[in-house]
Amino acid sequence: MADDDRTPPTAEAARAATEGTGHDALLRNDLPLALYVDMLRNRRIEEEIARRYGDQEMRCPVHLSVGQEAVSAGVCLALERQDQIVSTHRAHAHYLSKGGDLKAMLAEFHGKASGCCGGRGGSMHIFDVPAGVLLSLPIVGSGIPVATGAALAMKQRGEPQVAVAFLGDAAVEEGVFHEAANFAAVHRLPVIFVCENNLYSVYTPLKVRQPDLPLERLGRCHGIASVTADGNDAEAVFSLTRAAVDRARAGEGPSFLVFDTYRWLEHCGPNYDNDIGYRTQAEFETWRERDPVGLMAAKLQRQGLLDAGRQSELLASIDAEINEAFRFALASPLPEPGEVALYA
Amino acid sequence: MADDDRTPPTAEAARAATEGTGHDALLRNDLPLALYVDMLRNRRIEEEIARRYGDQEMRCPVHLSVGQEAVSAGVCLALERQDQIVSTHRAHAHYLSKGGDLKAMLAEFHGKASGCCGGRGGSMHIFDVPAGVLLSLPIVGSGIPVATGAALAMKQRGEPQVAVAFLGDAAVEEGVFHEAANFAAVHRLPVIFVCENNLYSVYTPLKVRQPDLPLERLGRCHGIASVTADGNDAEAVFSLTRAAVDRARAGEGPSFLVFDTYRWLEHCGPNYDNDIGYRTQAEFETWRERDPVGLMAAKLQRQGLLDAGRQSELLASIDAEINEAFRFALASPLPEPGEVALYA
Amino acid sequence: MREPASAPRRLTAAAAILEATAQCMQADARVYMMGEGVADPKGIFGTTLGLVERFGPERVIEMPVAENGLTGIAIGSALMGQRPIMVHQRVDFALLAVEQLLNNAAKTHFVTNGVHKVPLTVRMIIGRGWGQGPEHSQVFDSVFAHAPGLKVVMPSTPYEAKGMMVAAVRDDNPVIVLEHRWMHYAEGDVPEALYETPLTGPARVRSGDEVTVVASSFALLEAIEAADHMAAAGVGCDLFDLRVVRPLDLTSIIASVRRTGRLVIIDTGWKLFGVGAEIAAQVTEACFDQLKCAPVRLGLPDQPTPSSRGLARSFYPNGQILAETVAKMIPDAAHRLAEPIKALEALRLRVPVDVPNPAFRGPF
Amino acid sequence: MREPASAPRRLTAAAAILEATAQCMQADARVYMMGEGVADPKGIFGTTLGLVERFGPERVIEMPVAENGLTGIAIGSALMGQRPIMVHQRVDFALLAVEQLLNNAAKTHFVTNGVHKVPLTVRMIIGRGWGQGPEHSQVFDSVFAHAPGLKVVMPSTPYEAKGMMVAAVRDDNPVIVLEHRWMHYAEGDVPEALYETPLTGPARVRSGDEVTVVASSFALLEAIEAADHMAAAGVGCDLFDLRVVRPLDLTSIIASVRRTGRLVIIDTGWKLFGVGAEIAAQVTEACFDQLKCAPVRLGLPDQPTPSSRGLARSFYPNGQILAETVAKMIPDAAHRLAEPIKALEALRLRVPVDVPNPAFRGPF
Ligand SMILES: Cc1ncc(C[n+]2csc(CCOP(=O)(O)OP(=O)(O)O)c2C)c(N)n1
Ligand SMILES: Cc1ncc(C[n+]2csc(CCOP(=O)(O)OP(=O)(O)O)c2C)c(N)n1
Ligand SMILES: [Mg+2]
Ligand SMILES: [Mg+2]
Repeated sequence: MADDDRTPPTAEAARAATEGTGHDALLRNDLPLALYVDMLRNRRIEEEIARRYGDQEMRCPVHLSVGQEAVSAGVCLALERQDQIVSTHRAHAHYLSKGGDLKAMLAEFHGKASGCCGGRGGSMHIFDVPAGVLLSLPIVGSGIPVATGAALAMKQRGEPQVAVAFLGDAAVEEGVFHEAANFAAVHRLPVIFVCENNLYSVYTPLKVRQPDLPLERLGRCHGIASVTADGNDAEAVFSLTRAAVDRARAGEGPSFLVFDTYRWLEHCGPNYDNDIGYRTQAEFETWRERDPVGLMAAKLQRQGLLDAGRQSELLASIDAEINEAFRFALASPLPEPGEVALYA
Repeated sequence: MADDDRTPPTAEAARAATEGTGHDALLRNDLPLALYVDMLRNRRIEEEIARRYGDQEMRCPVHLSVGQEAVSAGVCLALERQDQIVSTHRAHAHYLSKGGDLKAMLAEFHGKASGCCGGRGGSMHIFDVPAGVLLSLPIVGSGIPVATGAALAMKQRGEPQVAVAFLGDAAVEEGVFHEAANFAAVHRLPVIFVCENNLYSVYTPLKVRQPDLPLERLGRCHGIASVTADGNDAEAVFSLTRAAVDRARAGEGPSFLVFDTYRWLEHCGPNYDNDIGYRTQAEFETWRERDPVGLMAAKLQRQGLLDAGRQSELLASIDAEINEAFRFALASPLPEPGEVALYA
Repeated sequence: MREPASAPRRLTAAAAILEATAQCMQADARVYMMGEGVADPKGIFGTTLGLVERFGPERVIEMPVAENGLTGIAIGSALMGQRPIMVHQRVDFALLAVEQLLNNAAKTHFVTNGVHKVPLTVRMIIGRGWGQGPEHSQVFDSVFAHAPGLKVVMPSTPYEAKGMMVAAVRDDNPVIVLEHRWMHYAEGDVPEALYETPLTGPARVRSGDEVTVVASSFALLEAIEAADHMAAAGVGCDLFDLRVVRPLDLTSIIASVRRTGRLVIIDTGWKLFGVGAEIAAQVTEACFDQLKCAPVRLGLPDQPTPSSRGLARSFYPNGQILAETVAKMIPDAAHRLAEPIKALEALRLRVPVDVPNPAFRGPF
Repeated sequence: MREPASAPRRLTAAAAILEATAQCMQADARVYMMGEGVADPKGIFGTTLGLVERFGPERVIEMPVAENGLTGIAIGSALMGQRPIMVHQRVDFALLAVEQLLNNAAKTHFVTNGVHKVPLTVRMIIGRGWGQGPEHSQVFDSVFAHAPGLKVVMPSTPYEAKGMMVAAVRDDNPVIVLEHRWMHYAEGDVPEALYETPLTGPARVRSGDEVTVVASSFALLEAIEAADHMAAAGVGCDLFDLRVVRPLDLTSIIASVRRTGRLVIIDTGWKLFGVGAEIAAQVTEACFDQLKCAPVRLGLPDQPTPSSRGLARSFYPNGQILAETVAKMIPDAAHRLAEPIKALEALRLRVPVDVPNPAFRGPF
């Protein structure tokens, strides 16, 4: 990423963030630390968005991924830059883990001309072509066939790329999921359907929306290799994704990966909302104990790969990047009304 | 059916057709013969439609069910009059087996004011309220949620009715099938999804449209009791449907029944079309040897329930009914243009 | 239209819709509700709060995210005599259900020669605000209005929101209720009794002789402000709330234009191929000889809705633009309207373009 | 518009579309086709026959019946640089794909600030015939035209069908091609070379001074017949093929109305909220002072399409009705047009209302 001043993609960011700290050699091939740095960075970014949301400078809905960082990290670090992801309304972490430009993302949330969509889309449409973030789409399920179509193009052109459709546990209820999955299966497309099961669709629990059966079944019924794993374990996510990527590149067709996880904050917006009654504090606490970032930190500490000094260096470096990106977003001008007419 | 001059529903028609022939007592509880008469009657009706189609008096598309008669017979004879069916573009046999008025159907095909839709719908919208033929819909998959919704109403009102959605092997490719099936499963609705697998969607074989897996999987993945059977064996169809009906009435929820069968004639229209290249004559012959009507006739003969005399009596009675219905359709006036404005 | 018996109270339109729904459900056991969020703690912008507690989850059905299927299910139940109210948090989500709506809901009464009825009400939230962007802000009034067999209504005030909601639920065939998100915040007098306002024809909300103005949904609230300012300056607007987009009954508007000779229509959605085109065309046909100038349409420019408040600044018609438009249509009005235009501009600048009121703080 | 080099031959529009597709696929490996029936023995009314044999099943993809999903898939592939042609045997089936079309296809170029392009062509067969009934006969031109970001074209002749098809495939953003079933049978001169006709603006097909007539799709074929009969009787129609519903460029039509002072528009679909309303409104705005009477719109009545030929008898506008309409608009024309009206009526009665030509025998 020497060609411009964009934020580097995550795997590189992980390295960059640790550069000059004396640990380089150790980290170079250190997946757990890379996963950790990616998650920590996303956590800090989302927390900072939440903290600043009340300033009313980010005047669009935000769907934060706090608590779900292991999925984006594990999936996206298993991909190459030229692989494509299509995300949803809850797009920030996917975009960032895949290497999307932090400045362009925050500027977009601020409605600025320097935003990745030039202010046209807001938080639910973020994309980054060089990073392989093809599109994010706010209509539930709508991106699933789009990712599948990207995979069709890859197959038609004989390129060894892979496409990933991120989706929530609600998106499989949309018929379009099945339509895309069936087509992907018939044509053995290099697409991975990543279902982040956080148990809720807005405030509606899974159990009133679907029969009490493993989500996996919905990939398997289309003859798609399907598997479920702990979505708060970034290494598990990474290794299942890597296997799916290998299968896809080998022409063995699509996969359906279900990762169980939990959204900590409200569906849309910056707050904790365990008080409003759709889920229990106890349920929330159970999941918070399984904090993907904390679990990984503990593991790295046990393995001697992380200590307090290292942690504060990381935080300092990440926070500096975040502050700089917010400065950029705030300083950027709003787009001029006339510009809205540009399109053909 | 003493209250009007409508064609009697099939179970009754079966009895009526055999009334006064000296076999009443024998037939009263004789399911195989009732199934046979229903199938034979549908076969003759479809053949007569095909024979007369070239007259250009039925000026709308017709999707004939010749070869598939065992499904409509087995399913509809397992239902009560107040149960509701929703059919598809290939609706004739379903409508007739459920007791739909033959005259009103043929008049509709002829575009007449006396048609069941008053000429508004043509062959793909036939319905009959007293017979429980709620609707037929020509958009593939479109009727599946409609039947499911009828079942929801039945459940909400606590009435012991059952709704049946007829669908083809292509309709399960429409996402709406999954949307309806999921909802039916969650709410344990008294709906039966009857999938008539005739191996083709228009001219496109199943194998290029879906992975090579039993269709049954697509009900099972939603936690729906799912089963496959020989769709040319009317008794098998009947008994599986009866079991599903019993489950539905007992509040045990939906079923997905797959019946393998074969369409003899072209997708739409009166002709054989094995010559145009989308399927082989050999495939067709295999299925024609398993003619559902012929198989049942042979069985009845073996059991001594049918002989040549009985057969010709049946045919005479059926053909008289058919001729009378065509006479009615042809003699009925076309609707007047002004009438098109009626609706609110 | 029945005269409401009880005394009015001030309610928001959201509260009025909630009350209408509760009363309909109370009065008729066949009425039930289905939608993503109808039973959740936010209750569709407050319009369904408490219903599940009162009527139970069998009648307030929290649905899987499956708009097309659930619409078909609602239709099937309606054919059996139930009276479903289906809710979409955004009209944009209802795009998935267009086949069911434009075919089965719209056509079944027709195609069954009047035998079947489809007493279905579909609420769809429309419109702008808080950077929602291009896919959470659309309107599509003219799309639904293009389909014979649907009724399409757009309430603009709490009074109408309740009355039309009741009328929609009681209607024997499908009614699409397009509710502007920001209309939910509007306050007004609402009788407590169960009453309905008819799903036919526009309503005159201000009288005047110089120009006929037709506005619907949220645009009406801005038009009222503008009309009042213009009236104070001696320019009388005959202002109509369109209310019912289909069946479109322009009798009263045509009578008005025969008198004023001038017509302005404000679309809530895109101007191009919008509702205003149909109104302009019909009114021109009906009163060509009385027209002093061509009817003018205001509406959204020919672009998807941008998220950024920077881009949204010039995206929406508003009271100021309406007054400026009128000023150009009436030979001597520019002078008379200079003050009102300034006042309307000042009012407009008091509230950012992306919120309905200064208290609004997002996130949706 | 590039001048075609080769000599024209007579082709049906169906053959012209087939040729355009084959040439585009030959010229550009990124072009592929997807649809229910594209590889079957009937080949979408003959418009795709032989393509699968020539280009293989990877580029002529027979699809599962899943319009919404497959449209999204086409869009995804287009984002990656492929150039899909998606085909729907009836526009009615495409209703299932409206979310993908109106959101992702239409808005992606806009929302990505011009970075992404969606070079997608979607063919949809529209229109009447042989008792198809209300759900196999719709048009929806104004619905698709309402969405910024789509182009919507309606070819009327074999020449245009080929040229517009090529232009659609070469266009970098989504183009909806609405093809009338009966237009497929029309014959005309079609150059063999690969040529495109631009996706902008209407085309004048007959010149005249007394009335401007705008027709699109199959309506044009009837309008030509009527215009020729009227011309023979001394009533000159300035007849335009609308061609492109979006982007709607009425410059030439406005110039014409400035001269004739009269406008008739024939919609292929429903008149209410149809394309004609937008044209009438824009033309009235642009040439109010030159208009001698209000623009008149013809189109389908406000009802679903009935199946029966009995009901269809009065359902469609036709050449006779067009001439009768013109006769009423021009003070002295009733007399002059009496003969042409009779001749057009005789022509109309020669072919039943439910077939495109006497040879047509169903079943679809
Ligand atoms: C078609 C459609 N219906 C409804 C919505 C409103 N909506 C936005 S997010 C969401 C929940 C999605 O849940 P899930 O897929 O599990 O993702 P999560 O929010 O849990 O990450 C819903 C229903 C929408 N955006 N699109
Ligand atoms: C949504 C939709 N897409 C396409 C069609 C065109 N079409 C009519 S029947 C048919 C095949 C349906 O196959 P299947 O469901 O197996 O029923 P079958 O004709 O074999 O009885 C198709 C694709 C349609 N009517 N609706
Ligand atoms: Mg979720
Ligand atoms: Mg089939």
